[in-house]
Amino acid sequence: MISRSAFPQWNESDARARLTSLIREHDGPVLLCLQDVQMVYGFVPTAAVELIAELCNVSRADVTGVLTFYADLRTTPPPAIPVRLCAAEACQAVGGRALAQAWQQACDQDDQLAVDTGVDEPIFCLGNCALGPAAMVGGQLMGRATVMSLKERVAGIRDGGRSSVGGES
Amino acid sequence: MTVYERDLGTPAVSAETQVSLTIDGMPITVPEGTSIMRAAALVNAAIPKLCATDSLEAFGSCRLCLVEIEGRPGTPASCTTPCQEGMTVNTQTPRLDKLRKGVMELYISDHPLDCLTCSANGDCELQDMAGAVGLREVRYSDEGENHLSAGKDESNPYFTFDASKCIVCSRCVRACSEVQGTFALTIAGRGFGSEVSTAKGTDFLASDCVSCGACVQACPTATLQEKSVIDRGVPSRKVKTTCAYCGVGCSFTAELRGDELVRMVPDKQGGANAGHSCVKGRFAWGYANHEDRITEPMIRDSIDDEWRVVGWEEAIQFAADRLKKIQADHGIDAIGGITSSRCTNEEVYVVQKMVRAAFGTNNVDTCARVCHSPTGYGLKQTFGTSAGTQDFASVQDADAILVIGANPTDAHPVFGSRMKRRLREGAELIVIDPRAIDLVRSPHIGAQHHLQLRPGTNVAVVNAMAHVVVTEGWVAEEFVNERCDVESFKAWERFIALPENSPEALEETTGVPAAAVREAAETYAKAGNGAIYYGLGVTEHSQGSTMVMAMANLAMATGNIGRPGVGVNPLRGQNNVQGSCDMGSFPHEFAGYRHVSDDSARALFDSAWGVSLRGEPGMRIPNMLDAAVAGKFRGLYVQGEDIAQSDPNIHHVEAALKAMDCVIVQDLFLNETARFAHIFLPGTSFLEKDGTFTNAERRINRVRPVVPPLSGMSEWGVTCAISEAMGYPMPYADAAEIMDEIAALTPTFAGVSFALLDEVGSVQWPCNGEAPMGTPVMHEQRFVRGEGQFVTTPYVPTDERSTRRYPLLLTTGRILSQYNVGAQTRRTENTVWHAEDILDIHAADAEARGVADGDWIEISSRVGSTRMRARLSDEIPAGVVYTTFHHPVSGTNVITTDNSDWATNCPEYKVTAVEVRPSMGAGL
Amino acid sequence: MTVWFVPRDAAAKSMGADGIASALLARGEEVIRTGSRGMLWLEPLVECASERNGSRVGWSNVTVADVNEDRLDTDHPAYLGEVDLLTYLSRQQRWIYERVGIIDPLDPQDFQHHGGLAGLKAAMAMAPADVLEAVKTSGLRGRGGAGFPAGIKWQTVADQEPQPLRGQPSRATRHKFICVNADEGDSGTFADRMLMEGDPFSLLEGMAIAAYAVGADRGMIYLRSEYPEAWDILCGAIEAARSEGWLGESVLGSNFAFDVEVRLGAGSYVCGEETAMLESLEGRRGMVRAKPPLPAIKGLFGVPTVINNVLTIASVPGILARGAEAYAALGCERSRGTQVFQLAGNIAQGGIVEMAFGVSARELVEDFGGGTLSGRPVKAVQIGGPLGAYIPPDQLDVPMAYEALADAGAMLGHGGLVVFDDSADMAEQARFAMECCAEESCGKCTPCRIGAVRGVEVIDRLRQGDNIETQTLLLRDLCDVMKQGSLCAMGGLTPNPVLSALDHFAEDFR
Amino acid sequence: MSGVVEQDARLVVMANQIANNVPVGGEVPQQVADHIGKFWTGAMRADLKRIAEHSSDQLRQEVVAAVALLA
Repeated sequence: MISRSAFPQWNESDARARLTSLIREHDGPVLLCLQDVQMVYGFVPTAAVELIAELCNVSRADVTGVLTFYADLRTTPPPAIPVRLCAAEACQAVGGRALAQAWQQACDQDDQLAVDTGVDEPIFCLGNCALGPAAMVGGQLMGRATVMSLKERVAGIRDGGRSSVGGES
Repeated sequence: MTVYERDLGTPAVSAETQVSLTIDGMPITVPEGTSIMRAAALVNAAIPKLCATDSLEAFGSCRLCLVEIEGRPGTPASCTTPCQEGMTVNTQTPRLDKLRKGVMELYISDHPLDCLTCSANGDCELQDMAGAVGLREVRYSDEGENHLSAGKDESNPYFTFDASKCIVCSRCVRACSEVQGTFALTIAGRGFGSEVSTAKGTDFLASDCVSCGACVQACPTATLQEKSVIDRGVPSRKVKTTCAYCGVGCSFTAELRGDELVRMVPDKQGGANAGHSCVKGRFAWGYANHEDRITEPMIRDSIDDEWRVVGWEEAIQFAADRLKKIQADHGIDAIGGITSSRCTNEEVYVVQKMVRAAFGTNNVDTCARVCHSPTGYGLKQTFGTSAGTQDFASVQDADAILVIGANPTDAHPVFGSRMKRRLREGAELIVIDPRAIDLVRSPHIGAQHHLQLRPGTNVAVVNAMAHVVVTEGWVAEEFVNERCDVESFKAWERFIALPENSPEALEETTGVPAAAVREAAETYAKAGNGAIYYGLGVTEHSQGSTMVMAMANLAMATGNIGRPGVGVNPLRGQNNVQGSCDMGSFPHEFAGYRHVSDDSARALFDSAWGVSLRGEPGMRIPNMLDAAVAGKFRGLYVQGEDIAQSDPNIHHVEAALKAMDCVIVQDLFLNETARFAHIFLPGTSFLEKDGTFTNAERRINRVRPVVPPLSGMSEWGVTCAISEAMGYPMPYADAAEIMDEIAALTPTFAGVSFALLDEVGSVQWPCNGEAPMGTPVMHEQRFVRGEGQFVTTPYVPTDERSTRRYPLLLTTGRILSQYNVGAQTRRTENTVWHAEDILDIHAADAEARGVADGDWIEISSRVGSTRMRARLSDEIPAGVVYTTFHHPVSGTNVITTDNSDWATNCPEYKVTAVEVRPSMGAGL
Repeated sequence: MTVWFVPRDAAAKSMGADGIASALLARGEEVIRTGSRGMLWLEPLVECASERNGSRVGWSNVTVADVNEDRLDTDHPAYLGEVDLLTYLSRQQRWIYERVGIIDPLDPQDFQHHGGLAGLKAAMAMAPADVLEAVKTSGLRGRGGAGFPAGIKWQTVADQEPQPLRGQPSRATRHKFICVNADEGDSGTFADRMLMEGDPFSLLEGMAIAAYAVGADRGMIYLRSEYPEAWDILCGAIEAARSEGWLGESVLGSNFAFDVEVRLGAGSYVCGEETAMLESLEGRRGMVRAKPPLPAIKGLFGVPTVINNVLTIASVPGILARGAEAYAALGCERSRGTQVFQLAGNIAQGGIVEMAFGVSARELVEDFGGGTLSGRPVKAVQIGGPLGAYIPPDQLDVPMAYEALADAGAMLGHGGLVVFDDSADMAEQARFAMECCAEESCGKCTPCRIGAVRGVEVIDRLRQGDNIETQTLLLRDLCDVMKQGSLCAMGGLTPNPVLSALDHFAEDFR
Repeated sequence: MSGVVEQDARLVVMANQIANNVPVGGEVPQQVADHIGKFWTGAMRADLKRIAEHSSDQLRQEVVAAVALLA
């Protein structure tokens, strides 16, 4: 979920060094390693599966099992500014479904927007249930989201600035 | 006989406390911790189940086994709910019926409705359970989401994976993890998308799968199924027998359809394997019907002539005449025989009897000469008996496991899996090996200590460990004082404490850092139960026997003998190495390891056999070959062994064979030795044999005829016929009679009979009046020889040293999918995993010689040279190269030397000074 | 000098709190970032005091323009006056949340000044057995949903010997764990997040007390990845607590060693189930484990483990500091102490209400919550998260307590209330419950793995009017199989919202 | 090298190797004699005696001494 906009190319020796120190400090490190790889590289390339298996002394199948279990973990590069709309009950109660449809329409009409934000992979609850509909845009939480505010936030992040409503501390 | 094994659902539990409960009104008492499912099965209350099987820990996923417990809410799963004192359980109620039917309805809503045409029809637990819960219709729409179009993975040569039939019970995944310990499988995805999967981007063949068959065995549907069943149909009858590959000696049920073998299924009651198997025993039995099989006797006057197919009578008479003529011309001792560890105890026994009684000489040896003869010597000297101390199950109680010169995951895979299970539970592991074998580091397994010694320095390393034990004060004084010969201990203690035996002093010799030796010694001495397992990396050295005694010393000094979890345990190479040695195949010993000079033993055999036996030893195999080259030894009976491939310095072996007047080869195939034979007697595969094998844990297992002998004669029958033609009849009605004679003449076998084995499955010798059901762990109260004998073990470097001309040390080993010289496995689909022998070489050594990964190289020693391809490997240190000896084309033994163990002449296969050069083109 | 208080709580930030803080800083003001007061409809709620610990006045829904144009005065229409006196807050009985919104979550001094650490100090002055006794006396029950008495769970762990981690040699170091379940995945709940973001030290303090009581040496917090702000704050708090000597080899200078690690989930609802959480903490697939063995006996990495929810653990320091009896005096029947209720969904005044057990759902929705945000009539309230029942308005007088809710066919869950107005389609909500289960099922047990997918399909057919009676019967049968046959609460409770929708809002299914 | 010479050479290697490897602490010739007595054929022992008589320089001192002890 914690995402960054620009990711370096996969580099096995860098990854090996990072993961080795991570593994030294933690018990049961497979998921941590996958998360770390994704944090650094944006996604988990196949080469990482092999490397994590080797370093954690587990099988490649073990790593595959973990990798495919968790919705956060991805095996392809992420969009530049992922937009994820909360699909859970509290947000449904204040128009979450309508927002999701409207957002889909907006993306259908604006190729750049669609490319920048990727396919909306619904997320179940962002913990902002009193201020729904909630959304996570480029890693930033939004409350009372509308298509307009989402677009503004995307534009703000794309332009490298912060939109008028908040941002990371 | 057909024995259907009942599946009790969850594994047995051992506990001191027993609990009593009532299930469906029936009282039962079980060990605390036993699942309700298992208890119910024991009172024959049929609880439906799919994800549970008693070879795997309870999982609780299928939810068919729900039960009601009085006084408790809900419907807990019986597989994961332990019995408690006073519980009242109901397994059959209307509510449970409805729930189970509901669960089954869900299963079937995502399963093909093709039972009648399914290859598992009649052998499918899903089908059985659907019937058991009375499912009649599926109310869910047939247009719902499903996996019916999921694909098949047919990459494995022996089984298919049909995902459309998978019910995601995880039994395969759990079997691969819990039983086999390979972790090649996982569930990928989650929820409805969950699917059995190998690692990302691999099919079964490209995955880590070792094709042990545990997943196939565990699968309750047709998802993972043997191709042979798909081809030939579901089996209709079963015969229990014993695998004929390695020294683990797994029990199998041969399943047939008519007279056609359909599959080999590991036997859950098998004392050695407890339901597990490896790729060889489980699948690689196709050689038994291979077109290369010779099924008719053949003879020829000279090895330059063509073979002539003849009848049995003619072949036998021809053999007897030739042997008699040699004896007439060159003396009684000019002929001899070699027994095979691949043959049954009964077959081996009659060959040595024929040599001793009919030939009148003690010139009989066995192929164990070239593998475990130092074990026999070393353990007899120290403990008093030529056998391993433990049963396989003992490893489950070990706290520290010391593996020396063995590679169990490849060479003894089923035991390797047991060991890995214990290691995953937390036993500490010390590996002493030049190579980083799988155990050093593989998924979920890691050695705490890997002493990567220079080949040939075993004794130095173990002496150094013992030095640490003695000088640090870790000797188990009480054990030594009570159980061992104290004088010999004191002498050994003085010797081993000498500064020259310290890890520091030996560091340069062994290449192992002193600190690593000290830590390993501490782990072994202090972890609790320390168990030693070793293989040919110990015995096949010029100090093989010394090393066996060095390990025995270490075990006695630390008190690691005489109870479960400890011991000194040889991992025997072939299925019946132990048995062939037990049966009196050595030139100096009668059955039961009694020296031929022992007058009372000889008198016993004299009177039983009605002959006068010789009281001095005969020739060992290398002595026979040397004498043949010298023209003094001219006739040899070789039972099921291929000495022209498996023995060292092949050029010398060939010269010896060529020099003989009569070489009789009894084998399945025209092997390398048969090129020099005058008489070829077709042998029987293990599927045709009736007898017993004795595995590495002294376990005597029945080998039962699954199909009749293709040659029309049993092997022991052929031997008896030759003996008779030589003038000494050995009239046995059947193999059981041979065992009866063995039992009558061998105190450690006194209680053994086919009848007993058929009744109890297997026994471990000694099996006699003192131990009517056998002896899993030896030396419990006292050593067989009385007091344990310490023997000083000076380290003497081998003559085989790396020189400027031959700067590398070659060591050899086995790989999982192939077996020894490959006569069997090369005639199966196993070749997909290992089609050729390859030389492992360290990158630095390769670079220095201009060798790249995959290049053809020439490897030469002072006795010969051969070619193979190279693989750059970091599993071996620089200065060492490694290969296997499974393929005759690579002729590894062309380069191994005549060096051998000082005490037993076991060849020094594990150390050969060599040089490696790039080579053009393939093959010889 | 004037001090400004601006929340750094994720909900406040989602409404622009960071912009306000930046604007204030840009004007050279002293700004303290706090948690949120829990009156989320007022966010960004900015407070101001004449000195750091003085009484605070506040303004709601503040904009950057308000700051830049210097409009934050008593004349501002959103001026709230003294914040502590607002009824929404003053009516509450804050025990767990007493410091949330007031202190700087990462300032150890601020924490101590407001009573922090008193519980741990009190506990460590007692024998561990007496701490266990106090927790038992307090009547504290697990806030994760199941409501199991915390003291009894702790006692079980205290009774076990520490063990080496699974797969390690018997000679290896032996451990017990305190695991905090901060995988607050239920829609409509955010109290864990706000507590962690507003007063993380109290969680660490509670963990240390638990560890002291049961003889544990390691703590783990399993935090869902959807909470990046909480992650930052927890990591900072752990570091600060270590340097204060509250965690580490020598807690408060004693021989007691305890340290805490926080790990992130990776997008799996079922990992909120305690055994799946353990699997995930061990770095594996978040598959539910069958019980027994109980985690208290074989938990994280196979060693004895206390697993409690954030709010359970955060209740503990107060129990030790103010006395178990004071805690037990709150609440009703066997539901003792306070519960942090969360008002969410279509509600005018959403946020946190910490009250003793026994307050009615109606008081929460109507009095605190002010009815729906849309102003339309309430159609249903889902209590206790996505696995809780949909309650029609005429049943809202039910007291919010474990037993009373159970009697009413509902459950407390994690204390969340999600309000729907009359525009909601309850058949769609029922379908969503199945869909969510299908999406999030770990896939281990059949009723959940296949049943949830079939549930969606059956409801679809129902909604198409296809053979309604048969399909309704099938749906009820399926719910029965899921309820009684599932391995864990997820499959087992998914029928709650489905059946409640079917029972109370049958007309929506035609 | 003829077969007989080769065979003699092997016996020399074997005997010397035994002498070199027997446990320390005992009389080496006696141990060598015991070992050879237990595991060698009469013909091999006779050959060794012959070698010891004619070309004892190939044999270690202890082996020569052991030959004298052979039955």
